[in-house]
Amino acid sequence: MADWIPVVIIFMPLLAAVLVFTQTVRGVAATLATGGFLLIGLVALGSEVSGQGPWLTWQPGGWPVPLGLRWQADSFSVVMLAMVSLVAVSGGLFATGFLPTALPSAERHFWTLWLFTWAAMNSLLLAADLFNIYVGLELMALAAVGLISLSRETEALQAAMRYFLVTLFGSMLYLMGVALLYGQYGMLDQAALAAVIEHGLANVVAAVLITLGLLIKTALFPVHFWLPSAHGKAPVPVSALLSAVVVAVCFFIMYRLWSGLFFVFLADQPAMVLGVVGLASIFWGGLQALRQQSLKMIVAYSTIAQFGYVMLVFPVFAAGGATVLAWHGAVMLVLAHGLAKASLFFAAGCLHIAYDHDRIRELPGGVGRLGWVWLAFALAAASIVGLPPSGGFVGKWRLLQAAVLGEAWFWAVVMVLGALLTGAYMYRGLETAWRPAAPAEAVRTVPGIMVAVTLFCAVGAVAIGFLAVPLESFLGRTFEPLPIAGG
Amino acid sequence: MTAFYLILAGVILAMAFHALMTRPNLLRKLMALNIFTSAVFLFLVTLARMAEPLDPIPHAMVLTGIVVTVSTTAVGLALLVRLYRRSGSLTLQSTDDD
Amino acid sequence: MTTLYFILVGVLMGNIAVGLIRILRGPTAADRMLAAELFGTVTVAIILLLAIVMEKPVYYDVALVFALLSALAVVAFVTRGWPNPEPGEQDDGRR
Amino acid sequence: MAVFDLILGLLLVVLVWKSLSVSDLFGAVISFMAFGLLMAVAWVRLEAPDIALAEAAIGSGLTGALLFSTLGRLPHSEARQPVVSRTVRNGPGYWMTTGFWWVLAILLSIAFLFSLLDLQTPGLGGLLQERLPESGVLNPVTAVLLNFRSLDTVMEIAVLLLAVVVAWSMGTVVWPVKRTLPSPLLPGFVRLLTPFFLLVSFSLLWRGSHAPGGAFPSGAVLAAAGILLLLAGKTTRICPRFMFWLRWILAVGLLVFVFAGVSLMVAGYGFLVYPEQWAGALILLIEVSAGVSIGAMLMALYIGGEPDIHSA
Amino acid sequence: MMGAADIAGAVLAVAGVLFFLAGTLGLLRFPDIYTRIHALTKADNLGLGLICLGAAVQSGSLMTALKLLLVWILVLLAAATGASLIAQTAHRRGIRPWARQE
Repeated sequence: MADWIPVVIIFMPLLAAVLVFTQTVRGVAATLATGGFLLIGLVALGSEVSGQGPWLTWQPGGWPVPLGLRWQADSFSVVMLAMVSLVAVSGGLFATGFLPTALPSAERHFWTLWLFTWAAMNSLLLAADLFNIYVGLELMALAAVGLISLSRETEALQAAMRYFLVTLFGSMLYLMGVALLYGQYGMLDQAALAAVIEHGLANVVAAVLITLGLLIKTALFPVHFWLPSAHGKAPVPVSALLSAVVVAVCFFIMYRLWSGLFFVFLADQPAMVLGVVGLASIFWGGLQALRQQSLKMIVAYSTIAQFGYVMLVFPVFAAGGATVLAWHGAVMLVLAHGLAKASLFFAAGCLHIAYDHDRIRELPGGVGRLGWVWLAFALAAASIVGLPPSGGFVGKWRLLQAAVLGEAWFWAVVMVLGALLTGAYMYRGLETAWRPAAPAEAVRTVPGIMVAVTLFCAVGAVAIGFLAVPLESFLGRTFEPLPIAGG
Repeated sequence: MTAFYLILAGVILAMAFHALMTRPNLLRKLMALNIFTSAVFLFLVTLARMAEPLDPIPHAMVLTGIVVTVSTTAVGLALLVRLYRRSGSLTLQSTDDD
Repeated sequence: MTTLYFILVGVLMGNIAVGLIRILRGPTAADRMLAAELFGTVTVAIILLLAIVMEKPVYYDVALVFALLSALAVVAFVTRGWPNPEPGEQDDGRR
Repeated sequence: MAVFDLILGLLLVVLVWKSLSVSDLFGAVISFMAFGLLMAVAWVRLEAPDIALAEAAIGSGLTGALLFSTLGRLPHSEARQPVVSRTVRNGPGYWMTTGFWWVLAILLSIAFLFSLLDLQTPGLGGLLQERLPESGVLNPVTAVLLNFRSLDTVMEIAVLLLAVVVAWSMGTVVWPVKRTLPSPLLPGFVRLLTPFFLLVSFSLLWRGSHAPGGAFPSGAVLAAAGILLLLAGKTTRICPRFMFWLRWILAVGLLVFVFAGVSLMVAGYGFLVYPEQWAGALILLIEVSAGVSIGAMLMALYIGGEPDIHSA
Repeated sequence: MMGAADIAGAVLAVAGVLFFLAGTLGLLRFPDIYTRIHALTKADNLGLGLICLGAAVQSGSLMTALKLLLVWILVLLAAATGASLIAQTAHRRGIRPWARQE
């Protein structure tokens, strides 16, 4: 395979970040250039993945697996890379309008941190080596801490410190699990380990520790408390990036492990536990979202709920039946959620610029340019709730189908109730749109680029529903969680 | 005899985990996190020693870990000082935290 | 021969334990820093003895780096770390 | 030998207990530094010379200096707060939550220890011995870091650079630092010691290929020299031109590593695949640039913010 | 076999550890900071010097002997500077030396 693809995908954002840090390139230009290069890389990667079968692997450093490292890519990672790039570029464009008005002081360092996060996510989406994932997680965590603390107010610094402690503790649990696996088998590569792993106390404890570490980073029910304050207090483009893709990448790693390396354990207890975690996240996130006063907090809590929803893919896997359908559902759900969540945060950002607050009770109705913002909010909310024909609907529908086919009736009911709860708290945000508009002079003009980006992401989330069929053919008919060992 | 260090790592893990959860002072939490990290590294190096020919892969992992830990600790301390200058306290008051 | 060295290392470890008492009881911050300096010197000595026992001259370089870095700790303490008390309060241990 | 392990283990546990629960924050920091020192003895005991070097240079040296400068920035009163304030201690449910966390901590470590009973530890030492000659360096740890798993090291230098960016993004620091010196002895002492620091740093860097050493310990020793100069008040006014070059020095380690990998890929060998005849030379080039920039990065991390050259 | 160098090394090491004991005991027992600095700086460093000498004698190669001498000199430098810095700052901070109350 072309050796240059992963190198471009991972090191182009890193190089751009260093160039922006050394003040040789302006931030916006670097982000757009990186987006362009990544577009080329992703098109090449997509054609290779659809051409040469589900899995591609590369070996940076050229050494075979037990000694050396490995990159791997399948259709899910291509789709995730595309979403990450889309959200990163649109978030960057949104920031060009948002930062000068809301956070002029942050502009100097925003772009370097933004590109570092992007590079960390790309490297995590391609990594196949457990220790390499640890270093990638640390890179992403540090960049996220920097981004959250950009506004330098007290709550933002407290949120950044809380996120710092929690996410580093999560990384340490993850590293403990990896150390146990290395102690047991002397290997760090996912595929090589999957070939030799079998039931044993050390492996089960390692799986528990790794999953606990990743649950902390995906902010699911028992360990979710850091997310609302972090995503609520951070600048809007940062919250969009964190909610839409950073949490999604952590889920991606957990999915990669539980569908590949630990699939042999998934039988019923672990799947049940992961399902219950998902269930608790759905209802806890939903109920909390119903109580929130500020729009951004509703959207932040909905992240917990939606990723609880996607966790239901594991009990459906364990129930047997249509694993391919469940896989497609999870992929579509994560993809649609990413774009819709970014659009919701962008909309909240536009309202914040317009009315200088986002408390739902006092938000007047939207008119003129803000009308478009509310349209985008409605489209994104439709995709999050899962109304046809949006991407969210296709994802939830596929998941529901798989649950019904696998006779996992309990989880099917949970899915339906979860969707209703999502509808409830999304409507709370939406009904402000029909209030009478505020007098013109009380509203600050929202830069056009911000409204355009908000609309673009919302339309993207809905468009995924229309593109479901070609997307699913790209994802592939067979459920191939792992490349052949030592490939 | 090196198995003793596994038990030692387990004990230090427990103490650091407890302190990380119960101490409200942020500087103590950072130190507890550092000690927790050192315990995990102690576990890794003991594994390296217990492997038949001394296995240098965990040594490389721990070296990478030490550099990552010192950079995260430095960021944590810088964040702590900024937080103290803004909020005047070394603890996270509002919600209970992990 | 090696048992003798291990007894000596055990005694040096005893020194560290004694230094710990000074940390606990030490009235002023400077006493605690002296204990830290003691730890630095004792660690260098222990590493030297271990190097002799294990016949690995590579550990002499570890001792060399420790010798360098103990200077950094003391200077960092005196110039930055020494908590100077508020004007009213005398930091000579009478608390 | 067993007695030595027992005493070392006991001391480590006591030091951890002290650094986490002694009421005076300053005593806690000193115990934490002593813990770092004893960990270095543990690394020597477990025959990990590279880690002992890194722990000595980075763990006890730099982390200690960082903690002292942080304590210096906090007022004296903060250092003497009780571990848990009186009101919290006899508040409702304090003992319940502490007990809860103790139970969880013990469960975590018991599960961890039980899982160690049937650990086989096969290890990759044998495989590595066979492939070592092809890696172009003799020291196995440097071979793993810079050849077999070079991607980890690239990402780790990126983490270090990112830490500097995050520290700079949090605010600026007044530069040059104007502090009253405790005594004229200090500048003289530092001027005398700096050549030793540089000598040891470059010797560690040069030996990285065939003996324990390499970019990280030498970078840390270099940073320690810089910090000593800073503490001795040897800071001069920086012209904007220097700030521009400082950013490039910070980034050179990562850039050289990535460009080496990319140029090897373009030359047809594959990303970061060293051809045998140049492996040693390439690794040395990467290590020198990484060592220098790691020294600069750790120094920038110690300063803790972007030097604001227009302030003083 | 116990060569002459080994015996000399062992004797020097034992003497070194004894000086360490003396220094640490002083650190514990002395009443105020100034006297503790004396104990620590003088006794411990001499102890370390003897151990370095013992190691140098046993190492056999001149290079390691010089390196160990460098270790000792560096520790001496650090301890001497540290001692005077701490003493001067303590004095400026108003820590009064201990006086025997009759």
